[in-house]
Amino acid sequence: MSMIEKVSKWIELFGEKVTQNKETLNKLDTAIGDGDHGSNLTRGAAAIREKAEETTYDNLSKLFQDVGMTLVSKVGGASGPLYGSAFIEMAKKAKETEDIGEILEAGLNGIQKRGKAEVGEKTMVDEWAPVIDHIKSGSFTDEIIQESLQNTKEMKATKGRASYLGDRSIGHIDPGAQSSAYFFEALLDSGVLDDE
Amino acid sequence: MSMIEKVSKWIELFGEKVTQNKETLNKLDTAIGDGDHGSNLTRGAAAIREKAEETTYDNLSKLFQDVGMTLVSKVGGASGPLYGSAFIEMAKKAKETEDIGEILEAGLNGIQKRGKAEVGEKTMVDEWAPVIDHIKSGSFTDEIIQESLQNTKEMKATKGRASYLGDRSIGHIDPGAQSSAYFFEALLDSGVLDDE
Amino acid sequence: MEKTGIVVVSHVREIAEGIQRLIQEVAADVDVQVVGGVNTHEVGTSFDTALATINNSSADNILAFYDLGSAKMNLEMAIEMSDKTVKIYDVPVVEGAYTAAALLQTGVDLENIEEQLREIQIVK
Amino acid sequence: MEKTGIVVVSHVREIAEGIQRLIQEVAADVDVQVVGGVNTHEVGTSFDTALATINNSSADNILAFYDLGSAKMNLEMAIEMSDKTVKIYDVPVVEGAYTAAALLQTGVDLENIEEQLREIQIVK
Ligand SMILES: Nc1ncnc2c1ncn2[C@@H]1O[C@H](COP(=O)(O)OP(=O)(O)O)[C@@H](O)[C@H]1O
Ligand SMILES: Nc1ncnc2c1ncn2[C@@H]1O[C@H](COP(=O)(O)OP(=O)(O)O)[C@@H](O)[C@H]1O
Ligand SMILES: [Mg+2]
Ligand SMILES: [Mg+2]
Ligand SMILES: [Mg+2]
Ligand SMILES: [Mg+2]
Repeated sequence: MSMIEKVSKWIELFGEKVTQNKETLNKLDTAIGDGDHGSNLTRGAAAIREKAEETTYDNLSKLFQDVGMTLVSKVGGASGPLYGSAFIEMAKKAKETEDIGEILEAGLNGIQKRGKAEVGEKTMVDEWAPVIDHIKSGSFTDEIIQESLQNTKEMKATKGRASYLGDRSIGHIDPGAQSSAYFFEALLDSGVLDDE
Repeated sequence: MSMIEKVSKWIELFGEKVTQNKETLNKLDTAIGDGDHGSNLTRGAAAIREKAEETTYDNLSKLFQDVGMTLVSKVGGASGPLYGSAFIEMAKKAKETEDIGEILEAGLNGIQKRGKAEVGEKTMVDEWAPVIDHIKSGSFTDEIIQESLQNTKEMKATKGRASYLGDRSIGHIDPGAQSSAYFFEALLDSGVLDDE
Repeated sequence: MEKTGIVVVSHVREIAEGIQRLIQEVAADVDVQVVGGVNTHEVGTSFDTALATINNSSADNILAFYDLGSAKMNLEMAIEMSDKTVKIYDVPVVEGAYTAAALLQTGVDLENIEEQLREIQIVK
Repeated sequence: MEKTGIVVVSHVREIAEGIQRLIQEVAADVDVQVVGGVNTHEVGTSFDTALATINNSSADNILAFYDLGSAKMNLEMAIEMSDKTVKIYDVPVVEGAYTAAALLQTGVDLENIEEQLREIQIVK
């Protein structure tokens, strides 16, 4: 498969994972939010699937850009602007390089620029940051995905709806980190990193 | 006229004054509020008039109490709880004394307890306080009423809706002080203080 | 243990109803009573409706929120006429009620709720 | 001189509409555009409607207010796509928008409005 086919597969798998795990994500978001993260992303995934059916992409940048704009418009919730900004920055970076580590790092920058979260604030950043570190250093495995996700459990939220709960956010996995874990699991399964 | 007849006259005159000057009060309240102080008090005056038509009072306390409760329920706006609390405290005091100065002082205490305003915050307190001082010291005249009212003009509001305007509240007479001036003009006209 | 609920008094009916919707999303099990406006559709608050709202609550301990100062005065008068324990917080009406509701839903005690509300206290 | 207006983005349609009513009482001549909720009646905010609301304003300078953080993110994205000058304030959505509107109505300049808004700034 070409890189663009593998990346399309990656995004498709991500969409399937969030849709299949909609209730899991909603449940995590019920504990420390408003209970809709799964529904939000499922809505986004459906919109992306629809767009993918009607478009053929010949470059990564356009694919990422469309995914980003779709997520911004369709997801609802904080994860819309956040995932959306990630893909929009990935689209820009994909014009310069096909290096997935660099592209994802641009995505992380997009998330941080949009949401102003640093590492340790119990957000999707706490999944993206360690995973990208390991991708760039060639030590990316499923264990890293799961470990980073579990690490969000004992963090206290200082961004997003969970931050309103203060200490009560501790002891719960962050929903955005969980959906990001699905994103990176899909990355592994898609074979995008196989040549790197 | 008995004291209770004179006091009834006082309140009736107050009601007439605020009703006749509804637009004046609304206009003052437009400059530094939401434009309804005249309408609020006119509504209250109508309700008091209605109550007075169906009730005969044989004691001051009951009269003040009914006026107070009516104002609380019918005036709307901040002046409802404020004028209402004044009359409710006046009702309590009127059980102990017929001294108007002491009764009005109890009324002022009610306003200050309810609204937490001190002198100088550009509220109705800035009309009640100096007027009551002069009533108690026997130097109450219409000049005092008007002078106290004018003094609110250069004050900066730190209570009520006018306080949102900060310095922009300066240069405008406070509407609640104006309606209070009508209240004390009515007091003069009613003859309540004539024996004091 | 006594139950704690929320009361919101706003000058506008839509604001009150909107806050209830926003809050119930994150506090499905919390009793949230709201009132806004007067005479069906006018802007204002009243002692009568503030008291009725307090009485409508199934809770004996109430955390109360309001938008502008005259709403607070009517709430205070209502509290004087009620046997319930009601505390008024000088915090933003939307953000404060949301915070309190979300925390109540997760079982946080009053002391900790108040600590968090103190962080968003404003002069109002 | 350029005109200044207000934009309010809330997660709930009723909150947005209620704020507009509360504000217009004290700021009849100020352009106040509001949007709340998504898909007619659900709780949420969106980039698209935030941008449309900014564009609906007759003002070139806009003071923007929001309730929860994700509304702010959508506002920021909308600002990136707009030529208008829009500043977002981290203040209570009701009390902040009310303060700004009342001050704008009386002709206070931006510097003084911001000074007063700073007094009710909150971490949100
Ligand atoms: N400022 C932020 N920065 C990074 N991530 C954030 C931020 N705010 C929220 N999130 C992420 O978004 C997730 C919640 O998404 P979602 O439920 O879709 O949005 P909402 O909270 O608006 O309902 C959180 O679990 C968190 O990971
Ligand atoms: N806390 C307060 N203490 C004393 N007087 C106050 C206070 N708040 C408002 N007022 C008075 O109420 C007047 C405004 O009354 P009104 O217009 O009827 O109420 P609202 O501001 O709710 O529309 C002000 O002019 C002021 O004199
Ligand atoms: Mg959510
Ligand atoms: Mg949501
Ligand atoms: Mg008024
Ligand atoms: Mg009013």
